[in-house]
Amino acid sequence: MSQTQSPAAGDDVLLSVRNLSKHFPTANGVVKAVEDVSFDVRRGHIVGIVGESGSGKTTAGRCILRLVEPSEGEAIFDGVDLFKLSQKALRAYRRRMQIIFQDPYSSLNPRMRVGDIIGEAIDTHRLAKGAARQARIAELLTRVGLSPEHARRYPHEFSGGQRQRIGIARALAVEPELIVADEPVSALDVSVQAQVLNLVQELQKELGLTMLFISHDLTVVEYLCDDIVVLYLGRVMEQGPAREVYANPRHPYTRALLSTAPIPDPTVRRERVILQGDIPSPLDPPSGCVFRTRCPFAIDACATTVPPRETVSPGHTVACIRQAELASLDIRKVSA
Amino acid sequence: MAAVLSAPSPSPLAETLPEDVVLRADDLHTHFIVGERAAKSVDGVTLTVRRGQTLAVVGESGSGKSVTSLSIMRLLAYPGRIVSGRILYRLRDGTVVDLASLPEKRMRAIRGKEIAMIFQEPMTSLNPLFTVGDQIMEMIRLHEPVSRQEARQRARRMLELVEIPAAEKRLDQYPHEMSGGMRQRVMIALALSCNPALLIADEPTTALDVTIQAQILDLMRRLQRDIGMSILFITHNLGVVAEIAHEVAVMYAGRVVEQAPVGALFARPRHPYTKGLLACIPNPERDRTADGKRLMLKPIPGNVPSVLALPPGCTYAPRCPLAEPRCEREAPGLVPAGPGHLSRCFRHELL
Amino acid sequence: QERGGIINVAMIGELNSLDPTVATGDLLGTVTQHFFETLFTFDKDWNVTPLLAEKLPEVSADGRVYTITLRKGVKFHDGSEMTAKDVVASLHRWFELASRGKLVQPNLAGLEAVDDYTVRLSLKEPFAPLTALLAFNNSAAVIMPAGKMDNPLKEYIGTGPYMLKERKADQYIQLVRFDGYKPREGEPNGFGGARKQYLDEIRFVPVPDANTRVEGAIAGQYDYADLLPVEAYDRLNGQEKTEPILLKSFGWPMFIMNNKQGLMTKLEMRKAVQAALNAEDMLAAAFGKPEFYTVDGALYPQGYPWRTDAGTEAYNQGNPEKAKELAKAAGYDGKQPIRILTSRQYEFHYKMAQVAAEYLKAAGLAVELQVVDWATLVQRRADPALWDIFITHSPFLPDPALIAPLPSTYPGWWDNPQKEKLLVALNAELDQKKREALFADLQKLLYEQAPLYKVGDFSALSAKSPKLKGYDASPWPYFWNAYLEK
Amino acid sequence: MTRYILQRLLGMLAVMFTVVTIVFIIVRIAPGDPAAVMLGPDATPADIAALRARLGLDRPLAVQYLFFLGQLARGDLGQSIFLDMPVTQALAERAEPTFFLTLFSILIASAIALPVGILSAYKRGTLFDQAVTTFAMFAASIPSFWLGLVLIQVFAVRLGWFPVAGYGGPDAPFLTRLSHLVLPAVALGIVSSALITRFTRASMLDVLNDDYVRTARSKGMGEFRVVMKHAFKNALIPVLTVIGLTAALLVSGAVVTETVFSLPGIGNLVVSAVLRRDYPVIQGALLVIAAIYVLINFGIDMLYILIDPRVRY
Amino acid sequence: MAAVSITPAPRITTLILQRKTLAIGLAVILAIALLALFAPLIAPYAPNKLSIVNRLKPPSATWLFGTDEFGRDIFSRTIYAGRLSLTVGAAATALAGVIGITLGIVAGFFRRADTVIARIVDAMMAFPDILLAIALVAALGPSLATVIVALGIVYAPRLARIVRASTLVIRELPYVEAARALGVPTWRIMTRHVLRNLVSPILVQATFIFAYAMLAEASLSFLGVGVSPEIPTWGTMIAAGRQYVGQADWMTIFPGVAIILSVLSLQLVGDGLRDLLDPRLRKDL
Ligand SMILES: Nc1ncnc2c1ncn2[C@@H]1O[C@H](COP(=O)(O)OP(=O)(O)OP(=O)(O)O)[C@@H](O)[C@H]1O
Ligand SMILES: Nc1ncnc2c1ncn2[C@@H]1O[C@H](COP(=O)(O)OP(=O)(O)OP(=O)(O)O)[C@@H](O)[C@H]1O
Ligand SMILES: [Mg+2]
Ligand SMILES: [Mg+2]
Ligand code: NI
Repeated sequence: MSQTQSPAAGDDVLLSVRNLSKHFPTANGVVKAVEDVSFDVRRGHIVGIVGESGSGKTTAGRCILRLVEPSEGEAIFDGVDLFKLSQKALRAYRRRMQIIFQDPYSSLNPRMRVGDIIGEAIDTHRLAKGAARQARIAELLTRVGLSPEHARRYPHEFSGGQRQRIGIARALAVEPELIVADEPVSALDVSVQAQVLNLVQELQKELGLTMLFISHDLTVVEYLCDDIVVLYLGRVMEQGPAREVYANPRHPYTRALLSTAPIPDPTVRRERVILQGDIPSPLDPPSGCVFRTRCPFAIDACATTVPPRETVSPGHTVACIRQAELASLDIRKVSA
Repeated sequence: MAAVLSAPSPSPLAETLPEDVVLRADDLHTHFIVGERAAKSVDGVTLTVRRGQTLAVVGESGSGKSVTSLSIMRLLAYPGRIVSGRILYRLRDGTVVDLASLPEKRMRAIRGKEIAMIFQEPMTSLNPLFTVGDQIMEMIRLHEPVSRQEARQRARRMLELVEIPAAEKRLDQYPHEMSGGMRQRVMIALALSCNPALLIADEPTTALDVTIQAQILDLMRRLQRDIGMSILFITHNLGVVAEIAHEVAVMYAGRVVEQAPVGALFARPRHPYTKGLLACIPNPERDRTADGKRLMLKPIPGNVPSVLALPPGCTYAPRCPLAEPRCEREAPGLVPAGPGHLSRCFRHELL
Repeated sequence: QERGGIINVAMIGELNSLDPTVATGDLLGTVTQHFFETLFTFDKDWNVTPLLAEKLPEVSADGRVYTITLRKGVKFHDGSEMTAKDVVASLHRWFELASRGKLVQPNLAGLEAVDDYTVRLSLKEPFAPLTALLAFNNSAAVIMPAGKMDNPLKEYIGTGPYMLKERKADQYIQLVRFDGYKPREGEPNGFGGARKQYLDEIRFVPVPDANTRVEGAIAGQYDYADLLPVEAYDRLNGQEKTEPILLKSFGWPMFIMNNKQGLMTKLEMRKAVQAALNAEDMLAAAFGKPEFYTVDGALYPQGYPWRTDAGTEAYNQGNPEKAKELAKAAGYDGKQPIRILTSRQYEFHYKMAQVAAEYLKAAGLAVELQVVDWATLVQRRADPALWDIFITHSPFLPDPALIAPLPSTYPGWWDNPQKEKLLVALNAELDQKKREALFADLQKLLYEQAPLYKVGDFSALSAKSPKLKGYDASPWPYFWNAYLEK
Repeated sequence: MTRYILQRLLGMLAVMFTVVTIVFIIVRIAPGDPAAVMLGPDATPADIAALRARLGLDRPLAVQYLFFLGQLARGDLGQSIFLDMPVTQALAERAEPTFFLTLFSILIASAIALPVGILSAYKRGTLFDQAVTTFAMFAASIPSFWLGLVLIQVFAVRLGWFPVAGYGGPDAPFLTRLSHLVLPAVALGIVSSALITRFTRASMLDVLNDDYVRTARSKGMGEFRVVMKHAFKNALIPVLTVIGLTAALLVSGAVVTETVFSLPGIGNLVVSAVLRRDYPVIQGALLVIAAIYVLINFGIDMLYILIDPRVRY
Repeated sequence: MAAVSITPAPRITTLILQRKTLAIGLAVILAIALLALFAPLIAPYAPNKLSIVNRLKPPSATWLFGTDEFGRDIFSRTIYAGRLSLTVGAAATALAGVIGITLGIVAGFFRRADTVIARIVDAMMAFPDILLAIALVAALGPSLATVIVALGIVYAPRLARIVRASTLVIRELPYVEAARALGVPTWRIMTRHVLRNLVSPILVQATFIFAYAMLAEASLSFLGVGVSPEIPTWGTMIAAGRQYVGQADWMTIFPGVAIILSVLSLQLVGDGLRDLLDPRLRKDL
């Protein structure tokens, strides 16, 4: 497994999302939750998706797993377009992709024993029976830091962090290649969050997992992810190798995000880009560049053209028509 | 009501509170008692808020931050009761009262006027059936004998103060017509409308997005500078603490385990829990090697104890790397551990 | 006028029609007799007496031609005068539409107005009960203006002492005094004689629930409450606002057997039922105390000229052993249930049914009670496939020819040549003594054939306000002559 | 707002349409030939056939259904078999007692339920609260006819304070007529207060825990004002729905009560129509009562516009 | 968050006994059910045994609750009537359950079916329960079976509505999504994940429907449009006793008390269950 930051062409791409769009028709109009999103996930890497609430992170993740039907685009998983599969054909692929959720409370069926929750995954894909099944459950529980006896308990007997481990064990039960983790640590306290982050890393390393890690916590993403995709109002603002993007953010939105994320160090004083106003409604997104209404650098042209993706360095693309002009303006840590 | 406040009160408490201290909770115990069981949500909180300063209270979920603030406001929900301890508060006229034992009627005059509060959930903290103007005006007219007209003027000025554009128009809007950030601004305007001396903010930005959080934090900092009130700021985000606090109190399992000026706390935490917390937070510079390899985080082992069954002795002992047998028997007191630095640890010198 | 007032009369239910010619029913007769009148009526001894007619008809010696003289100056509620033209038209209508009229129609030879005040009616064969039929108050030969006889009736214009003012279904029927009424000379005598108009208004209020009628009477809400459960007698006694009226020998309940289809077509089965039943227990269960009923098998009680004991030894046997044998003789299998159709509109029917069921069971007969509402019962009894026994009751009628279940057309369909002969003779015979003898034979035959079972005589309980004076108890209560004491 | 109104209106029409269809089906599943039932046992087959033709019963079910819809569209509910009048007229004649009975019952029920419910929510867990909860459950357990019988015995027969039954005579003044409604309204009011009390309590409990109530308290507001102005107004929204539902249901609680008290109302009409096999009346009454229910619900939806600004746009 | 509370759940009996009202309700309704079940053993007389000489006897040692107009023992009849009332209530509830749960789940899962089912449910709810029951009984012809069917139909929409609403909520929960992500087939999701989590609200609602069905049955019988009046049910008994109010009050009082007791205890049970199983459900009522 490579930790190189440049997406060398030879790198093995497990999942390639192309022009994904998801529109929800609602009583008040069409919500364009995800619009023309493309990115690649290389085998064994962790791709972080960040963005504010409502930016379409969850929707994008659910579309990829076909938990909601995408409106447009394709998702090539190991050479096959998932979006074109029939429900039946999809069943086989369900084994290869799993999801972990944010809320450790509602993601486990309160009326099922922990063993059954994990067992259901095994049963559905007929992976093991009888004693082998029990053994597998015990193994999985141990794997996520619980003990085999816990199989007989109900979810409410566990703490949030422990439940999150159960959710992970369930996902691991089918030995997936790709895991979509939808804010798996956001609901946890910092001390527990660190435990779970460590677990995720271990698993990723030991099992060679590929992950799509959804989060709004920029520090966590910076720490954990190899690549990063920044979403705003359903659109990709900037994407690229995490180190590169953090070190050298090119989109005004990414810059604002990075500059406003609180850092637990009172000695750091930063020049902050404080965005004005609120996120526009996804029912009625601004024309042109969706970020222009809050962008301190917006010009008239931003209202008319949807900015194209521009590659600024290998694998690092930005959707901003002024990215070149703004490149020289370093607005991250002014004083350290 | 003003009469109640200005009544010359015999003030044997006055001396107990240094001039520059607005509020001091003294070994406060607030329990939720249901039948035989008592949830000791706040079990010996001692903290001090200085005039014109921001005291940030941090702690993980369930550590008793909200219960502490509600105890100060005396807004505890039904089975909750202040079991013991004092909450000394210096009124604007200089008299010191013990909020823990003040008659309800006097307490009412203090709420909103002397101490105001904003809450975590901007979406639900405003009454959906009244316009924001009405809700602010209600507050003003509750404490001051002004006409509707005047109250409306004041309400408008308050909205302007919190940087809400088109304030006049906003007065007649309902909460549901506003975004979360906007509503939190309204909450702040509401809380500040009677010029309180102390503002208690219970996780005011937790529910907000980072970009909006930045706006609100910015606003609160500016308001404090301009108006000069004291703030008790509750949060679980150490990053936010670093940005806004003058002083920090760290809570764990119903107790304040450390209180110190913000710089001192981050630079040299004097309690193993605080140290553990800081180590938990991913820090790319610290946790990645130069070639980009990730290092493992150093989480605090175990879980927060249940408030229904707190361990005897130091509540942190079961998770503490420094714990010695004594820690499991004896509860340490909050002792000085440096200039203006208090720590509830027998072994703080080791840190 | 110092005798007046407005009274509320609680009736047992609502009427679906106010046309007494077309429909039958005691309730209908009770209400409509206040505004529709017949040529003849009954006096207090149940003799036919003239009402709109001047006097009883002159009957030709061969009993075929009736000459009826009308009273002069009788006014309809619309102000017009009643003449022979109206009478002829009304009688034609009766012959065509009324079930009782239809009985006579085949026998009708002619009907014409002789002059303005005389009507002549001729028959093919003599028919003794004719005047009694003409005197009856439901399925009644009431006289209406010739021009106002639509079917169904649009206006209710009669000659009675009261006229219909307003009707609100399920609420009330409001009658007010008819000022143009001309009573007969003399004193009141039963339904006959002078009819005095003391009351200003009579309101018939439908109160289907018997208990509510009792409570309403006790609370003083009703000045008269009709047909109360006799059980309420003790409660009504000694009340301040109401008092009980007991009408002795009001009528007789009967079990009609299905002579046309099913189990009961076998004589032995009918006799088995007859043997099994214990009339006394049924009466006791239905009417409580002995003062409210008489254990009597005769079709007419004491005091009627038709009274006879012929055949009554078969009554009230309560003999399960005998019944068992008879059933066996009939080839009864012990399984097929006897379907008893009854309703709760009249509580006592239902109670008797329950007692009867127990006795029949004791005799080894299977029983199935079908308790339905009265409307359904009337509907179902018309279909011989649906039942074996149904329960009904009748008042004691002035002429045996009026007894409903005797004609073979009545549900039950008692079709017996001997009976037909007796019935024809009874109708044709004009001599009272001979008619009585014929009727005795008929009663005997009835017990032999057991086409129906008479349970006994029962008294009716009603209640009236102590302030209501001048009221004479009657099976069809009438309120002319009555008044409220001021 | 217009959009909200339009939505509700459409919803109402859709429900109404389904109601009509259900009524059509119910009446059609009745065994036997309606024409034969209408004409009674004496009718000749020819008469029956003629009536069947006139009522359209000889046509296919779908055609009958359209015919039925057409009739309804003209406001024609058919002709009562027993009462010899159009069903609309029969219903109109009974509307008054039912209307006032429902109105008074709901007033009585609300007058009991609202204060009691609010107070018991406010004092939750206390003896008072337990007493209220128990009482409410008890009241909901009493059959209304039984309560009616008891009330008649005590207040009409023994004490003579109110009339036993009926709705007054032809010229009874309005007040006299209303006096006939006191006991039935009390009977219904008590029984239905149970549901409203419990609902008010539950709804208040919910609301009292809401954040904005805490906000109101943090302003230094007195408890009474907090409860009545901030909490109750919010709790009122679900409570109103229940009051509306109860009002609509009372039209039928009236079925039993009107029978016990011999009130000539719509409920009474239905029972007698069932006993008389008067299908057109049953059908008409069902339709009208369901329509009232739907209308009341619609009315409440409209009331929300006044109370709740969230539905206003 | 109650942290590491890895304590075994308390036993269900302890939980029940902790709730006084639930325990009382359960005890009373069980007592009534047992009386009804063993009626032939307990009742001192046959319920339909006439004894004309003993008409309308007041309660005494011989006739605990007195006798009726046929001299039948009211106590025995009340017990036997309980059999019937409970049977009607239980059968109607079961029927309503089968119809309501099926409709509710299907509506919750299939959008297309939902538009139809929701419409029908709304329309059915527009008819007040007694009225709809009366109409259905009138249409189907009065008998015990039709009363059960009618009440089952009347109460089915109530359950359907609750089941549908809960299904709509549950099907969006992450654990259902997790099951879908695993490829668990829809019917398995319906039963295993949705239905199992609906057990408490359904149980609670069923208890109330049981109670209301018993009340409705009594009303129908009282009005004379329900079961045949010679079958002793509490409703028919009160209807029969109505004539004797003021004279033989025991004829109405005892069956009346029987109804109140059973309906009350069922409601106590329902309320207690709601508390026990899911405090959040309190909102519903
Ligand atoms: N089922 C749905 N129907 C209609 N709109 C939806 C639906 N699901 C999501 N949306 C809308 O799509 C947009 C994107 O939602 P999504 O949940 O993907 O955001 P997110 O980035 O995951 O936000 P968060 O950080 O709050 O989880 C939002 O505006 C949301 O309201
Ligand atoms: N009404 C109540 N009844 C019983 N226990 C309560 C109640 N309110 C709070 N508690 C308990 O008191 C403890 C402290 O709660 P509190 O809300 O103060 O925590 P917090 O520090 O504010 O947490 P968070 O960060 O989640 O807001 C918790 O364990 C909680 O379960
Ligand atoms: Mg999300
Ligand atoms: Mg909190
Ligand atoms: Ni003041």
